[in-house]
Parts: sequence; structure tokens; C-alpha cells
Amino acid sequence: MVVEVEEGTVVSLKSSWRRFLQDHASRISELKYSLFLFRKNRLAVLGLGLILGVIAIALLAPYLAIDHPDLAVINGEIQQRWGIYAGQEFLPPSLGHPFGTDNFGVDWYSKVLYGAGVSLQVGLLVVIPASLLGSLLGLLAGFRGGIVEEIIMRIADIFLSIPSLILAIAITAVLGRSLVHVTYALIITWWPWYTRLVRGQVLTIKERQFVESAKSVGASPSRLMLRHIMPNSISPVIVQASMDFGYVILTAAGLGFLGLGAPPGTAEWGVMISEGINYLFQAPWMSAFPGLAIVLAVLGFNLIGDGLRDILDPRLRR
Amino acid sequence: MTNGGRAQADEPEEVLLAAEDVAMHFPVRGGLLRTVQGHVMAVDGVSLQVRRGETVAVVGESGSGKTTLARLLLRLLDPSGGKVFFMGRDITTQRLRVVREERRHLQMVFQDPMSSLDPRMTIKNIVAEPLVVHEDRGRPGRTIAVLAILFVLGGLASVGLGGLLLLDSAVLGPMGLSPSVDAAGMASVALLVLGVLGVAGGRGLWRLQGWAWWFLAGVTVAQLVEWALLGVWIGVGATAFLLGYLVLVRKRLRSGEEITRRVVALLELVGLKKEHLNRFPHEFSGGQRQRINIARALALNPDVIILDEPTSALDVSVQAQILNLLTELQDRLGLTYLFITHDLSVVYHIADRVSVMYAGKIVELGDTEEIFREPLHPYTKALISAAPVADPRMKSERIVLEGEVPSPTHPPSGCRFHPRCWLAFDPCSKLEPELFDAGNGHRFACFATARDRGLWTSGTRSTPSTEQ
Amino acid sequence: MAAPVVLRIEGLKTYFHTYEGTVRALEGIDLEIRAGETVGLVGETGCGKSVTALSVLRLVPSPPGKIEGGRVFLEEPEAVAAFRNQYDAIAFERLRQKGVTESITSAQVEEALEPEVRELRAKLATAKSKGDEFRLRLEAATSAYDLLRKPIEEMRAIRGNKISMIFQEPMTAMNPVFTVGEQIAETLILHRKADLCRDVLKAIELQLNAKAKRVRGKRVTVREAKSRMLSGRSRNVLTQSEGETYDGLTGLNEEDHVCTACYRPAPPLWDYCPSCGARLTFDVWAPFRGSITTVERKLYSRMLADKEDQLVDFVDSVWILRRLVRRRLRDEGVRRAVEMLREVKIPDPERLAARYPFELSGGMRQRAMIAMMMACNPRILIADEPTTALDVTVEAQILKIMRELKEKTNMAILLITHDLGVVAEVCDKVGVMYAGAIAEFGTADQVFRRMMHPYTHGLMQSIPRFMAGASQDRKKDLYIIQGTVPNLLHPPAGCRFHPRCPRALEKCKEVVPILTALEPGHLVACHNPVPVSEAIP
Amino acid sequence: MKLWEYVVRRLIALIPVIIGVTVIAFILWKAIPIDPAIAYLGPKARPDQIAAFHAQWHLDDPLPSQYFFYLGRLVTGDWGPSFVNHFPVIDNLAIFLPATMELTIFAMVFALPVGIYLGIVSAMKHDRWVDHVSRFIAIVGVAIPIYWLGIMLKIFFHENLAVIGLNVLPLDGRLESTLTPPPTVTGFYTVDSLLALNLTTFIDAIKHLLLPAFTLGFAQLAIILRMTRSGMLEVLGQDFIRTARAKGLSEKEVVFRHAFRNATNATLTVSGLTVGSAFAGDVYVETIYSWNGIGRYFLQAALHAGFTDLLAYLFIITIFYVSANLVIDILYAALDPQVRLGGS
Repeated sequence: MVVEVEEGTVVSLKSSWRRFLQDHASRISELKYSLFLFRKNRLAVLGLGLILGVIAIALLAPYLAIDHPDLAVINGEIQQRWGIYAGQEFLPPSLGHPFGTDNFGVDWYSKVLYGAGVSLQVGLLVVIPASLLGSLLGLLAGFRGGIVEEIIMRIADIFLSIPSLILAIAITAVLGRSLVHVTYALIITWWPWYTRLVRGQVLTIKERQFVESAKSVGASPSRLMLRHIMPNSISPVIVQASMDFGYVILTAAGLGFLGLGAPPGTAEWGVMISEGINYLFQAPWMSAFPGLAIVLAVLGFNLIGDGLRDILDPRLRR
Repeated sequence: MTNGGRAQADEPEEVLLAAEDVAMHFPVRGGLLRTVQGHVMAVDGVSLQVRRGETVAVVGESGSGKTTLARLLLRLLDPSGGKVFFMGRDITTQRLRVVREERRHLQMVFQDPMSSLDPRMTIKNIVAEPLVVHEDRGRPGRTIAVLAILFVLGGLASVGLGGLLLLDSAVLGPMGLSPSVDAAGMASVALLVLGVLGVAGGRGLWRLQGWAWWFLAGVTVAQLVEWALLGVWIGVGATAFLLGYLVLVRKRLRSGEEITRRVVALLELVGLKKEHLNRFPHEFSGGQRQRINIARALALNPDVIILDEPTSALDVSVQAQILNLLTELQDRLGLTYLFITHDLSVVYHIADRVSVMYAGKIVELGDTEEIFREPLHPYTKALISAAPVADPRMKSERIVLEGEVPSPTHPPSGCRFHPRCWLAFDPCSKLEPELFDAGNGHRFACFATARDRGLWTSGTRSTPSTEQ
Repeated sequence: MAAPVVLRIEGLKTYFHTYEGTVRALEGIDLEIRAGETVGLVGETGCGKSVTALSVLRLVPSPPGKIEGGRVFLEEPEAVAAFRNQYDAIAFERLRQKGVTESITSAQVEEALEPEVRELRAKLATAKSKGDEFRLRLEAATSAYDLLRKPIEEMRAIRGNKISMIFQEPMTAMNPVFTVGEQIAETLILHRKADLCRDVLKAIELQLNAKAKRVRGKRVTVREAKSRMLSGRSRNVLTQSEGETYDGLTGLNEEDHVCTACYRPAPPLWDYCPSCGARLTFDVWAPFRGSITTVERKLYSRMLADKEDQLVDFVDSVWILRRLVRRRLRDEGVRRAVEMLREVKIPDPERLAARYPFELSGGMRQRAMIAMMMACNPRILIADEPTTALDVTVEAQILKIMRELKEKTNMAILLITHDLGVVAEVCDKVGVMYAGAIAEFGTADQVFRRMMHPYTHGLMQSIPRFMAGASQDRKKDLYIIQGTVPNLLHPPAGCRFHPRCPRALEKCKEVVPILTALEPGHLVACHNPVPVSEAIP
Repeated sequence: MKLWEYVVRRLIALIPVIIGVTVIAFILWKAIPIDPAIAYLGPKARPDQIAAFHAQWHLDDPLPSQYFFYLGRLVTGDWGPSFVNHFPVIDNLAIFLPATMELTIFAMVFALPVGIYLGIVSAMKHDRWVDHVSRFIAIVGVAIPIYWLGIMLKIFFHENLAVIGLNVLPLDGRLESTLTPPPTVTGFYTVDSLLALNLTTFIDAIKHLLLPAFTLGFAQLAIILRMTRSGMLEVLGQDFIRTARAKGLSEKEVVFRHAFRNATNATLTVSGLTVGSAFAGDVYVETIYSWNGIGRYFLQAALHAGFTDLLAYLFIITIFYVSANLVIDILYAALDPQVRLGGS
């Protein structure tokens, strides 16, 4: 494929790809070494397996599940409607219904499968904006210093001095009960952790000698921030983000469990656990299996986080 | 005045770098309201001249202020007193922007080869950085482009991936389409605005026109996301990526070859090979890393290079290689060195003129051979006699100083060496000795020696010690 | 008669089994250190000099590192050494027949001498007359003095007691959370518990009769003490004895503390006045103080009597009681620590003993380290780059102190450094190490002036020298040893220096050279040594 | 004197934080989609009642004065009527707060010592069974949601033990319904029953505490263990540990006396953090074990959109959390000579 870019210089994509490879030969070998280290760490591989499993379930839920919800728009919000199957209530886990059925006879296994999609989505819609926003403010605070740093860090301290779950509950309660409000609440409570993390990282790297030598060469402040400070402070953010994915799912399900997240009857793990409480001794499987799904998902993200920390830490790589 | 054994034309050399009574007092903040409680007199009134083609060494122990002096001369720090001249021009008060232009002719090699190279950059980018920084002034757009692409992609990723999960309407579930798009749209626009503001802040607001175009592009893309149906998101994401590729890769390719060629030439100059180009710093030994530092310093072919203890972190055999390289480069490129070190054998080997620093002041300066043959200041005598010599038969009688280096916040009154000096007598603790001239540019700041050489009698007035 | 050999290392081999492969850090070290002698071990980064020191003390971190073979004899009597040479010859011969020539350990030697050992044990049991000769022979055969064979408890009793070690970074070598005095006292409590018990008993006696005589005292500064004594009167009015004590006071500096009972110095380190035993601090347990002290006296006398007393074990097991007991021992330990600090020429040791490491300068901290490690005056002090992190003038002070201590206690010093100047100035004997093996060993004069190993020869020429009338002309290029230090994962075959050696022969590539004495006392491991004539004048 | 300077500076730094929290609470109050008067008086309320409510609560004044009025009320403790049970909020808190305190303290008593001990031992015995067990607890412990753990324990203790007749552990509430709660002195059932020398109530109170405290404590245990272990590993890598070994100290002495004394700083800061997450955990544990502490009260308030209760709770919790961290900071300074004596 030939891309005509400027008059006269015909840059064939293939040749630029070859040069791209050549330029980044050692970066690629570093990547290979990281994969090699990753494979060596059994726990991290287990973590990756768990996550891929959850993603697969989320995408293939419609094909794997036995029961399927249909969708209805009620007062502006799209809600899941699961059918009612008289006669199938409270069936214990069996071949037909691996996770048993609930008080309406709906197959609990299918509900857990559909729940995976929701949890992952909440995870994405909270972690990515929160980490980007938090890291940027942290970068700004760490690098600019002075008043900018003072304001940003004081605001972050205020948010961090309220236990995050309590603040999340308060926000969801005020905004009203819905999963979207849960994502807003979690973004608001989660960004300060990244700001504090990145600021600390920037302050240590700012003192390093290679930043001073870049300055002595005449590099402008924004170049220092972009080319030197940001690349070196990214790895702890990646580790924190991957672990936070799990904690966000945990907290979002928690809010659902308390009745502040998705409307009852939805295929959301937290809601399913709270529905299971009323029939705890009659049908214990109703609470057990969604909880287990949460544990596996969160465990997967934690293991990946730990694995990444070892790989990205320059000291441990050697 | 000819220097050492170097054939040099006799007309007086042009003074390239000079410091006039320069001082650096770091405020020490303490107490409840972080009030200034005292000052660390790191450098306290130092004058120094460095002539073209010369190697001037500044010797001193830790706490003597030699490293602070180096950073003052390079204007990494703003002096709290005195003036710094470079090629005759006073660069003390100029705005940072102008000083950054000056920096082309004045470079620095740092001490610790380990931490003076960015671990995440390849050698090519490290050595090319000075070229990139000074050559391509005219491309503000590129850094903005990087950030704009980054945040738009971030916003898209959260929406795109979310969208993927909602591909199948059955899974649509409670989230519904419109609210999640709202969240992502809003998030990505907010991020974009913050990102661009941050960078603008960094670049100085007067360069506004450069980023305005990118901001509009970013907003339109985010708005596209707002109205886009489910399937289109991937398309939008792909176009953004292609845009990023064209802007970034294409631009780097065009100016890349020319810079790479100069980097390869520099690497060969310091004894490294072409295939080292794309390696990372941790793949090199200490000696090789210091060569990379030197290559980077030579990138803008400077006139003066300040070397802050370049060989003290290296082994003996590697140190010899670097010293040879430095002398060879000096002969070939006519460089001028300001050598900061505490190792006297290196000074004797490489320096033409020496200044000895103690507790922020210069106590003796002059020709290397003269100073080593006949040190005049007691501290220099102690320094030379204390330095271990690699020859068992030279176990001459040692002068071992008592006490410790004086505290920088409350230096002793008068001559700062008097508490540890065995020649100290009455005026030493009251008056500050100025640099007496023992002829041939050999100057020293000590009353006892001056008295012995008849340069000072108790009558002549000397600057009274400024009580701190 | 030459001084006795304090430490003899034979064929020491230490490998690091890292993830990428086996790093062969030490490939057979042979070294001998005599009492009162300073032996320098010099070499560039990665030659294994620090690993040698850590292996002798068996402090090599066990997951990656492992001492593969070799023997380290500490204070082996001459007689036993002589017998051991005979037995070793027999053992090595038998082992060679079985094909074992590499990294021989004492355990393998004892195994090979199985018949002799059994016979000696039998003779020892029965013999009456020549009993001790058999004992010496038995010790030789079983290489009883080899540190690598000793159980870990015995090894712990040797560390800090018989062999001490100081390190390079004075900044981080001491625990930031304990005072200097406490850390020095800890070494004493560990190895000199008996002496401390005697001191405690002496102090208790002092305090008991001070209590009996109702001696009351307060801790005041010298200035206050003087005004208290004069209490308005002029100096010459004082009585004869008071006059003397008053003059004594004037000698001390104003801020120091004095006990009002006996007007002798009482630094704020202890609750009691060291000279008259009067209690100077507020005593919460005052009413029971008498009975407590008597119980303590009984406890310490039992502790002194025999080590395994179960009352002492019981007290040591109960946390609170242990802290009470330890307090007394620590007080006496700090008292001895102050003496030790005075010996390393630290000004005002009392005040420094109560301060924390981070309040000290680099030089002071290194002196405190030396004091801590010399507390039990060891037979050998291993110093791993002691002055590298210090300034030249402070370095001179530390080296001077180490030399004086060595002469006073006749201990041996193994000085490890990369600075040839320090070695030339301080060491009697010098060992030059390269890539895990000793290339050359001899007296300072032999190694610096008549070196024979090409590596030493190259090294000496690549140092910038400065002496009046230096042989080298200034600013001329220094001699460079080509190439870089080999990677110890796959070291070059034969002599490890051959790739960089200008005098390398074919033989050097295959056969590993052994340390042979080309001159009396001058050992070189090279097939084609540099003739003495070419050495630097 | 460095220490009091450090404390005063910390106190001053707190003031903006606390004011910030009140601002956030106020913003939340203003963000309520519906008119608080209707929410409180119910939909059928007459306009005059609504006007009276507005007047009483200055709802129509300009924002800043509303904020200062709100601040005034906050400080004087007049936190307004509770939307949950129409009693003044402050009285509700007075009843429910001690119950939560009792639960949290018992959880901490369980989590801190066990977490720290396991952390040290697993750092010392690297890669031995103890290390693997504690690493498992650390990783899985953090991943297990507190609410799910509570339910699983309930099922376990109800289902299986009933079968083997050991159905002894009570699963709900703070005390058997048959027993009357002891006269409230501190509000802690355990302490009050002891003061009243009523042994049976005391034992029953303890039995009721076991399960909830373990549930709450388990999550904290995982966090404390993880932090202590990493703190210890870092300290064990430092030079003075090698010096301690070179002095001849045994491994136990090196780890417990030298290493742990330095690692206390890491464990202190983490215990500050866990206080925060403990409050969060209360909400779950109290709903599962129907333990009527402020957590459950706060949840009712959230569900019934009881804004006065919500905001008061937010304020109380932040004060607790912030003061706990302050105390820990001061302890940190007192323990670490470098901070106390103003080292670099």
C-alpha cells in the first residue's frame, strides 16, 4: 500500500514498516523478555486465564446461556426482563441448571453469565476515565509545583479523607438508584488515588539526574514532562489500573447488593446476591454462585496486577 | 602564559567562561510557618576564569560547593550573588529562554553514568535529544498531536470496548445505549480539554495558536462519538489511529535520517559502534555509558564542557580509557574543560590549572605543576599529603587533619579553615583572607603563608569577616 | 618466628545459581593472613573480592549463592596444621584416584581418611601418655578448625567476636532506629555476657551501699555544680578537699553533667552515677528498689555461675522480665561502648553514645562502626571498601585509626578495596584479584614494584600518578588494558585474563595457571609472567 | 522541639480538609433532584407546610448563606430530623455509634496482631509453607467481597453445623432476643454487661460478636498482611541487616528486633488505611448480620433518600477517619527518631 504524503516523497508503507521494526528492534526484544518473564510467573498466567474467561463469558453470554432476558424501556431506563417459569422454583444445582434456579424459576447460571458483561463494562467505564483524569492531574501537580500542586493535592486529600465506599453510597443515593450513577460515583471517588500515585512518582523522577541533564541540554518543560517524566511514571499507573479493575467490580457489585445499583431482577452479580439473602437457607446457591464469580474476576485482575508489577519494576527485571 | 606541555599560540587566550564573586545561598526553611531560619552558604564569593583550549580543575571535598559551582556556571541554578559570563556576555540575569539558546555552546557531563541516562529511551534518542531540542524548534504541533490523539483514543477506548460488550442487543441490559455514550463522550471531551490546557500551560500561553486547531479536531471527534451508532465506533477509532500514524511516523521519518547520521558519527567519535544505536542504557557497562554521556555533550559541538566527577564512579582501567578519550577529543576538537573532582591524581594528570575549594570558597589556585610542587595553603598541603599514592616506598609522613568539614549553615568566622589549621594564629579567626598573589598566577588565601612570604603584615587592612 | 597464621583459605569456590545460569564468582581462592598483618585484596568491580569476605563469614545470601567447595581455617595451631598437611596429602591422593580433584571440602577429606580417623579415636580413648598428640592428629584429620564445617550456632559465636567485618556505606550500615551506644552494647551482650555480668554485679554493689549510706544525688551541669559548691563564697574560702574537687570541675566543659553527690562526671546515659552509685533519676519503684536490686544480684550471679541455669532461661523467655534484665546489661554495655568510642578517637564519646546514626557525619559513623566491630577485640577484621565513600582527609583519619588499633591488639586486617593508593599505603601484603581468582600475591613492595602478572602490570600503568618528579609525563595517554571484564556466566577457558592479555600463549587458553612462588613469598598465577626488568622502576 | 511542631503542622493541614468535606456534603445536599421538603413531609404536604419547612431550613436563601447556616447547624450538632425515624439525627447516632465501634474494635483486635505476625513470619521464612499460606490469604483475602464472605459464613454455620448439632453461633443481631441489653454506660454490650456483672449477657454478647467481627476483620487482615510483608521484605534488604548478621545475631533477633522495629512505620500507615475500609465494611456486615450500628442506619438513610442523616453520617465518619490517621501520624513521628529529632 503506497501512501502519497507530500509532493515528491513517496513513502511506501512496507519500507517504513521495515524501518519501524529496525528502529524498535531492542524495544521488541524488551517486550519478548517481558512476555518471557510473564510466562514464568504462574500466578500471573492464572490471572490472565481468569480475565480472558470473564471477557469470553461476557461476549458469548447469549450463546452459552439457557434463559435469555428481553429488554423493556421503563421510565427512560432500559431494564432487563427475565421470564417467570412456574414449577421450576428453587431447583438445586443439577445438570440442567448448573447453578440452580431462583424464586421465579429463572436459570441462575444464565443470569451469572449475563452479569459478567455488566461488571466488565462498569470496570471499563470507571477505571479508564478515572486513571486518565487522575494521572493527568497528578502529572500537572507534580511537575508544575507551587499553587497548582497545592490546589490539586488539597482537593485530592479531601476526597481521600472520606472512605471511598461511603462517598460512593452517598453520591448514588443522592443521584438516585441506577448503574450509570454508580459509574459516576466510582469515577469521582477513584481519581484521587491516581493523582497521589502519579504526583509521588513525578516528584522522585524530577530529581533524577537524567532530567537535569535533559534540562542542561536545553529541553523545554513540556518536553521534559512528555518525553522523560511521563514514560518513567507510567508503569505504576498500569499496575494500579489493572488491580483497580477488580476493586471497581467488587465495589460496584457491593453497591448493587445494597440496592443502590441496578434495579432488582437485573443480571448484576451484586443484585443477585442480595436477592439470594431472602431465601438464604432455602436456596443458598442463589447467593453463592454470583459471589464466586466476583471473587474469580477480582482475583484475576489482582494476579495480573502483581504479575505486571514484577515485570515493570526495573530492579526485579534483571 | 603557556599551559603545561601543550603547544599553544602565545596571544592571551579568550576567556570563555568566567565567574565573578558568584555566591549561592540556599535558604533553610524550618519551624512552624516554614520561615527562613538560615542559609546554606554552598558557594560564597568565587571568581574563576576558563580560557579557550584549557583544562581547569576545581578540587574539593564533599560539602566544598564544587558541584553547586558547576550548576551555577551552567545556569541550572540562579546565583544569589555575583555574575557569570559566557564568551564575554553576562548570562546571569537573562531570561531562561535566552539562556537556553546559550546552552548550545556549554554542555555538561554528569558523574553517575547509571542515572544520567533515561532508562526508557534508546541511545539514539538520548544522543539525538540535544539535536532534536535545538534543531526542530518549529514543530509545536507534534507534542500537542501526541496528547490530543492520546486522550481521544482514551475516551474512544472506554466507549469502544463498552460498545463491543453491548454488540448483541440482548446483552444491552440495564446500561442502555444513550447513558453510557453520554458518560464516555463527556469523559473524553473533559479529558481532552484538560489535556490541552495542561500542555498549553506547560508550553507557555503565548504559543496558543499552535494547539487551537488540534483542539477543534479533538472536539469534533468526540462529538462524532456522541451521535455515532454502535457499529461506527470502531470506524472512528480506526481513523483516529491512522491520523496519529500519519502525523507521527511520517514526520519522524523525514527528519529522522539526518539526525541518525549525525548520532552515528558522534558515537563513532567516542569509540562506540553503529549497532549500539537502538539499545537501552541498561545494556551497557559504566565506561560505555559515560562515553554516551560525552557523545551527547558533543552533539551541539560546544566550546566548553563542564565535567562533574566523570570518572569517580568508574574502575581504574575504565577511568584510564575515559581520560584518554577526553584528552584526545580536546586536541582534535579544541575543547575547553572545567573538571570538577576530588581525585588529585586525575587532576595532576589532566588539568592545566587548578582551583582548590574549601567550604564554599577558593583557597588556592594556579598552575597544576606549581601547586603540586609547592602547595601554599595548609588545606592544599593536607589534601596532597593525605591522598594515597600507589607506591609503597612513597610512604612519606602524613598530615592527618583533625575535626570535620564545617557545617554549611554556620561556617566558622574569618578563614573557614582556621578550626582545623595547625598554622592558625590571631587574625585567622577574625579576618577573611583574600587571595594573595605569589606570582605567576599562583594565588592563595592564607594569612600564615602570606606573612611568611612578607605579603601581609598585621597592619594591612583585610576584609573583616562578615558575621553570619 | 613468623607470626601465627590467623586465617588460611584453601581453594574457596563460591557460585551464584541465578536464573540466567551459574555465575562462577570465586574459582578457588588461596590466601593466608598472619596475626598483626594487613593483607590487601585489590581488584576491579566484579572480581569477587567482596564475595570472598562474605564467604569467610558464611554471609553469602543462600538462595542464589552457595559455597561449592574449599576450606577456611581460623586460628589453626601450627602443630595441627603440620599434621593436617600430612593427612591432606594422603586424602588428596585417595580422592584423585576416585577422580575427585575439583572443589574438595573438609567433609570429603575426612571421608577419605576414614581408617586413620577410626584408629586415632581408638588410640585416644585408650592412650594415657601421648594423649594430646592424638587429639591434635584427630583435629587435623577431621579439619576441626574449618569454619565451613562448623554448625551455625558456633559460626554465630565467631561472627563479631573472632572475625568482624565493616562495610562501605557508613550512611546505611547502622540501624537508624537505635542509638550508637545501644548498637555497640548489643555486640558486647552477645559475646561478652560474662564480663558484663561482673560489671553489673559491681555496679549493684556500688548502688546498694550508696543506698545504705543514704547518699542522695542529682544530675546537674558543671556550671550549676560550680555555683552550688561556691554558693556565694569565693574560691579560696573552700576547704582543702572541696578545693580539689572544685578544680576538678573547672577542667570539664560547661554543658557536661555531674553528680552532685561525688562531683564526678555522670553523663545522661545511666540512671546511676557511675562513680558513687547514687540514683540520679526519678525512681518509680523507689520503695521496692532495695528488694529489686537484691533479686537482680542473685539473678546475675547465677547467670555468671553457669550458662544453662533454668531460672535465667525462664527470665529470658518472659518478655517483660527480659527487657528488665537487658536494661542492666545494656547499661554496662554502653559504658564499655563509651570506652571503645574513645579508643577510635571520637571527641566527647559520652554524648555521641546517646545519639542516633543519622545525626553523625560519614567519618564519625565509620568510626562508630569500627568501635562496634572491635568491641570484642576480634583476631581478624575484614574491611570491605571502608573508606571508598569518604573524603580524602577523612579517609586518612580512618586508615590511621585502623593501623593504631591493629598495632595495639595485634589483630590481622583483610582490607578489600579497588583503590591501589590505599593498598600501597596501608597493606603489608597484597593480593590482586581478577575474575574470581587471585592473579598475584606478595609483599606490597613485590606487587607494586616488581609485579609479574600481566594484569597487575597493566593496572599499575593505567593509574594516573602524581608525585614530585613522577616518572610519567603529564597529559600523555595512560596505558589501556584492552577489552572488558569477562562475564562470569561463561568465563573464558584456561586463564581468565587470556583474551585481554598481550602476553597470552596457546597454553594460557587451555590450562588454568596455579599460584606458584616465582620469588620467596611472591606468588603469581601466570604461564608467561612479565620479567622483573620490565616492571616500573 | 520537633515533635509538637510536626503535630501542629498536621492539625493545620487538616482544617482545609474538614472544610472541604463540609463543602462536598453541602454540594450533595444541593444536588438532590427533588425538593427536600416534599421528601420529608411526603407528597401530600400542603404548600404552607412546605413554605414553613423552607423557612425553617433557610432553603430559599442565596447559596453562600445557606452554606454558612448549614455549617452553623453542623457544628452545634443540630443535624436536623432524621428521614428514617423522625427522631433528631444526633440521638440516632448516639444509639447506633457505640454498636459499630464495638464491632470495628473487635475486628481490629483480630486483624492487626494476626496480620502483622503473619506478615513478619512470611517475610522471614521466604518461600516456605508459611509464606505461601499468607500470600494466598493476602491475594484471595483482598478479592473476597466482605458481603459474600458474611453470607457464606452464615450458610456454613447454619446449614452444616445444624446437621451435626453444633448450631451454636448466633447469626443475627447483637444479643438473644430473650436477654435484655445491659444498662448503657459505654454503649458497648460487652463492656456494659461486665460492668453490670451480668455474665450470661456478656458471654452471649461475645458469641454474637464472633462471626461479624471475623467477617469484617478478614478483609483488613489481608491488607495488613500484604503491607507488613512488603514493608518487611524491603527493610530486610537494607545494609544494617547485613551488619546485624555480621555481628553474630540469630535470624530471629535480626528479624524481630532490627527489621520489625524499622517496618513498624509501614504497618502503622496501613492500619490507618484499614480504619477507613473498616467503616466501609461495617455497612455490609451490619446489613447481613442485622447489627443495628450506624452502618445499617446510614444505608436506610441512603435508601430512603434521608439526606440529613446521610450528610451527618458523612461528616462523622470523616472526622473519625481523619483523627485516626492523625493519631497514627503522631505515633509514626514519636516512634521514628529521624522525624522526632528532625533528621533530614
